[in-house]
Amino acid sequence: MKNSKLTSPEKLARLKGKLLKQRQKQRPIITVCAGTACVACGCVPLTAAFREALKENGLEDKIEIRTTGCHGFCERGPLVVLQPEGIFYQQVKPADAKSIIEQTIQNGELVEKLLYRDPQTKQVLTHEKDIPFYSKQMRLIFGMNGHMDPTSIHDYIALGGYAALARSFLEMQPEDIIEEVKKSGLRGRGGGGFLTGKKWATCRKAPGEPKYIICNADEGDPGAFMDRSLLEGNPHAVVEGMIIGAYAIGSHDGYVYVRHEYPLAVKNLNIAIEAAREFGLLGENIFSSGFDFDIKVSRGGGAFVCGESTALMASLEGKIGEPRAKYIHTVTSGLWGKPSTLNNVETWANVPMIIEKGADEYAKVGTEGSKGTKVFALTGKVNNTGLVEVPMGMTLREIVFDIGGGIIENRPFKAVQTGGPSGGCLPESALDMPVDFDTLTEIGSMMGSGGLIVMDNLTCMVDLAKYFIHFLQEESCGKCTPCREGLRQLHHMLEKVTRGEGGVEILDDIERLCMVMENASLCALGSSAPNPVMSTLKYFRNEYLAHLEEQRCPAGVCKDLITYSVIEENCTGCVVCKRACPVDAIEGEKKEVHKINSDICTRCGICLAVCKFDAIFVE
Amino acid sequence: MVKKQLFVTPGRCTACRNCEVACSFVHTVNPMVPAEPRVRAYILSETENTVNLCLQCEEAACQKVCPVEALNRNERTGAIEVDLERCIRCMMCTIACPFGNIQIDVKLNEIIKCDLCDGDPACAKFCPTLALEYAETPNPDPKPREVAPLPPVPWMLFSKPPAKK
Amino acid sequence: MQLSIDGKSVTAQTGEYILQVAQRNGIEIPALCHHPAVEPSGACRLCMVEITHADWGGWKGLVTACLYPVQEGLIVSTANEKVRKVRAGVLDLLLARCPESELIQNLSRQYGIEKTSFIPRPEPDLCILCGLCVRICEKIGASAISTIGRGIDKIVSVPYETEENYACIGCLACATICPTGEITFTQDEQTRSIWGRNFELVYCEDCGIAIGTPEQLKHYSERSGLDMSYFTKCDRCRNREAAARFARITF
Amino acid sequence: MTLPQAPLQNILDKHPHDESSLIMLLQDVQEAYRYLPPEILVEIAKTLNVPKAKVFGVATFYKAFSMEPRGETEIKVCCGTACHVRGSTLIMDEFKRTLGVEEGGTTEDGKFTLEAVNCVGTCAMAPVIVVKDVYHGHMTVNKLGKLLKSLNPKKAKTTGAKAS
Repeated sequence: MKNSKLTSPEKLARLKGKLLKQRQKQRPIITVCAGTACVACGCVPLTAAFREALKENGLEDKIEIRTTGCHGFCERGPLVVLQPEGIFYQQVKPADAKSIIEQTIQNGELVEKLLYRDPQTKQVLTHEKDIPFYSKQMRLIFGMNGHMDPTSIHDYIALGGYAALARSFLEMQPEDIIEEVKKSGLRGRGGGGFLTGKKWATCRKAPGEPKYIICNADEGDPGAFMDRSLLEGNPHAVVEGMIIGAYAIGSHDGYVYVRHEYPLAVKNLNIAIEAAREFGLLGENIFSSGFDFDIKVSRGGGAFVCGESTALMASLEGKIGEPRAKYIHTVTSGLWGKPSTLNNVETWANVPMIIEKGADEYAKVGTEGSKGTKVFALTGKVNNTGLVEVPMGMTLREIVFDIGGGIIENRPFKAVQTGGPSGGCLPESALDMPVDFDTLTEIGSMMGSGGLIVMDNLTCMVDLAKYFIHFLQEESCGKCTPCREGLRQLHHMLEKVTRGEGGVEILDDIERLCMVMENASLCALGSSAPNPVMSTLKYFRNEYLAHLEEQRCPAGVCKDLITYSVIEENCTGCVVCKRACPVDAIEGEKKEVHKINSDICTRCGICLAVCKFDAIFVE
Repeated sequence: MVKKQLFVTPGRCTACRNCEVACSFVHTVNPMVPAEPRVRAYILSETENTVNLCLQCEEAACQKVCPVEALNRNERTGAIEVDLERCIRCMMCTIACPFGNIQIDVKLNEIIKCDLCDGDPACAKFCPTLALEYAETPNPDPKPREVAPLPPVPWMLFSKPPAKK
Repeated sequence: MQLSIDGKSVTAQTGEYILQVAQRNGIEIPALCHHPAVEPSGACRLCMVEITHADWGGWKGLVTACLYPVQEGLIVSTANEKVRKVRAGVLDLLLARCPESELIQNLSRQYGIEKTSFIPRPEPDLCILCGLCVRICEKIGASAISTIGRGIDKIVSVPYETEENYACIGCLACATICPTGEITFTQDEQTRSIWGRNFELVYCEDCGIAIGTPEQLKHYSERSGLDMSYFTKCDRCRNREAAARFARITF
Repeated sequence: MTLPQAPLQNILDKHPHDESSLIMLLQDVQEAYRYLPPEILVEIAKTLNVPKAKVFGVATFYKAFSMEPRGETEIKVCCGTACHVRGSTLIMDEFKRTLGVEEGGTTEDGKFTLEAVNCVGTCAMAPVIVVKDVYHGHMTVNKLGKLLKSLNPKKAKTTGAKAS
């Protein structure tokens, strides 16, 4: 591409106009979701099949195939949306490519079996916008994903990308940008919920050069993947946000710290940065303003604690990712001891929208203290898993039941875990609470990065608390005593509970230890580590008591407290379970009712997993 | 104002060891564990005696070698002082000093050196011959003077003056 | 500036930390990972104190005294019930980690703990992972030791090194600074041993007492810029020799 | 054992020689050699002018690095929360049993390394495993057997689900 540099905002506007014209010509478009989940479900061979089918029908030049970032409805992948009509096909196999082209594209008929059927109403829905999973959302950040190829800067510009950047360079002073962000009420989406504008203002004023801009893409919370999908599906939004931030703060060096487990995100981000450089949006003299800024991408080494800002900075410096005390804030002394502004991916992606629409418009969405939308990763025992973007203040019930389509197999809802390992488990009584930063903190959880893990009656809350403590024990950096030793002991204690040992008194010991960890730990990993335990103790104390007083695991999870047996009426004597049992604990010949010898049985659960007749009973 | 300095005039020294006793006395915290003196008197020959104590060098080797900045100059007195809190007893200062004037007190596990008694050196006060004097300029013609009697120091009985080499 | 520690008004300089100021004023705060020779790290969490301020609208918080910078009007409580409770909890955990450490036993006793209420670590050593050894080694410039691994499996160790490729200089600073005595060394007439390596010794040219290891003296010569001739004799021999030289100088 | 020098030189040339490149360098070495050979760590320490102990500290702190050679095929079992509540423990146990290794272990023939990872970000398809960078969602014990067979037909015959 020769002389592609956009030396002025006018040139950008002209390019956009040109691109839009091109786009109008090229309809219709087959968009195939190529987020990681859809890739896993086979969207790559699907895309190839589409190309093949187009070729066969001589349509290569008339129809465009666009592989896009995550559409969010990962449960139903691979997803295909035919534009401009917005016809939504789900779970599309390569073999379906031909019928889609021949039936729908050429003849305008729908392929019935690929359409979405609402599990509640059994209604067949044709268009993306009609599906409750989408219709209840407000996709301000994620909306673009379905309409663009994340590796194409042209697509981004055609959809209005970098217009906010142009506006901030053309019409605004750095102070105006900060003022605008302040006014928008944007709060950090990484978990803490600190006011972004305030952070920027302090960093701008902090003495010391150079100043650094950091994008935290070390999305470590298990059960959260919105940052990954943003980087994979719309990396330019993050890049644009960072450039605006850099201009506002007066920084020339940006870093993106991406999690080790996200190779596709790294790839797409690098492509985006390269393209932005080529177009003169990164590098020296952006828009001929004399302002320089560039971004480096750094891959994490695989440590949850590096999501903590000071540990992340240590890691960027090439050191062991141990946090340090933040009595002197990182906006004053961060990376290499210099003023640094760190925001997470979603926060940066919000910035262009605020500048483009204006703070007032942006602040119309959300609640008093929490503005805008929030992307949640809705997972666990819920029908429609995936990424959902909703305005702040929507209730958990709306998210879990209306968008999420309720619990798998209509089992009873038990809890929803918000905020990852540092968050808490909320019971049914909290379902009608509006979801925003302050409410969640009030009821003993936190927003965190926005993971929502739904649990049904088959989840044991003690086991879940133990799971989180085990996770944190593995991920603790080991620097400070309360976190390192406290997690070790807390894990011991919870193991005791899952074995039904220790008596009710152990709960007091657990609470005392939690108090010490909360108050004495060095960083947020340690001080919030007790949250999963404290919140389950608060809302599900009866489950702890069942383990301790009755030696019973109500959910049938804790191995030491359950027995496996065969339901005789259901057993057909197929010997599948017998063959699968790793310890030969199942007796009975073919066509005879089997029996589980509970002395040998290790309660591994394989028989339950392999039985096709629901003949294994756990108690 | 001209600063006072600690002057040593070896020719006047009688190796009476008053300086050592005085030094040890003012630096002792626990009377059961008397401090080692920071100043040493030597009988070199029948006619030659001298004392040796820290010169508070301008570019001090001890200071250069210390890895933890535990040796700092007291700007008021000009003395290089040991910050025992910071000191990690690596002993490198004791090896590096070309004059052997920074040492370790093994009993107390403390690095010791002359600190000019915070601007009032006891050794000079108790030197009867002005071999040690704390003044702006050395007294050109000293007469032996009366010094205050030193308190009894039983431990002195057990140590002999160092033999000449 | 003025601040208040346990009701006592004390003076401090900008850039100082609470612990420093408290210690200077004779207020004792226990701290295990703190040593003035190295940068504070806030690892042991024993020096927790409660702070508040007239302007903070009643907000109080626990912070580590070793790392919290002083500020005008700060109100610090170093021994109230909450502080003692948290410190006791930390000590209880440390005692479970190092049940055999006398230092921890004594400190715990001061907080009313005779025996840990937790499960003691199997095969415990005396290491409380205060990190002082690593920090002092870095400060000295050898950086021969590091924490290895993370979380509950973290240990302090030397990386596996070859004979010609060894960073430890055998200076013993780590053993000296170790508060619990976990880092040990031996020395006889010929060798000094630490971290599983034997060092030769350099002796005083005159009296023959050992003054260090060749690696140590070389390292110190390089970092101070002093010639190797500065590192040949013990202090006592130097002192005597210098005295003789001085006697012959006429002023 | 002598190690091929060529990849190391390429890796060293790719990054600026200062401390902040350390983690990226180690990542590339891990990819090229499937572990961090000690002699290479020493080399990196020299090139970057970073103390060896620090390099070892960093290499052992981050989970992405291994000090032992990893198997040809890495099997990553996601143990994130969403996978946990949808039964990843069972999948993990089954892998341990069929491969005869513990978490983080490598089979004796050097073919497989079994690893627990914390969330690969495809929670919607929980439980998930990642084999050779390919994601397998909605894992079940049955699917697991088939997958192993396809990866290593010989081995799977001798060590079916029954292996101890």
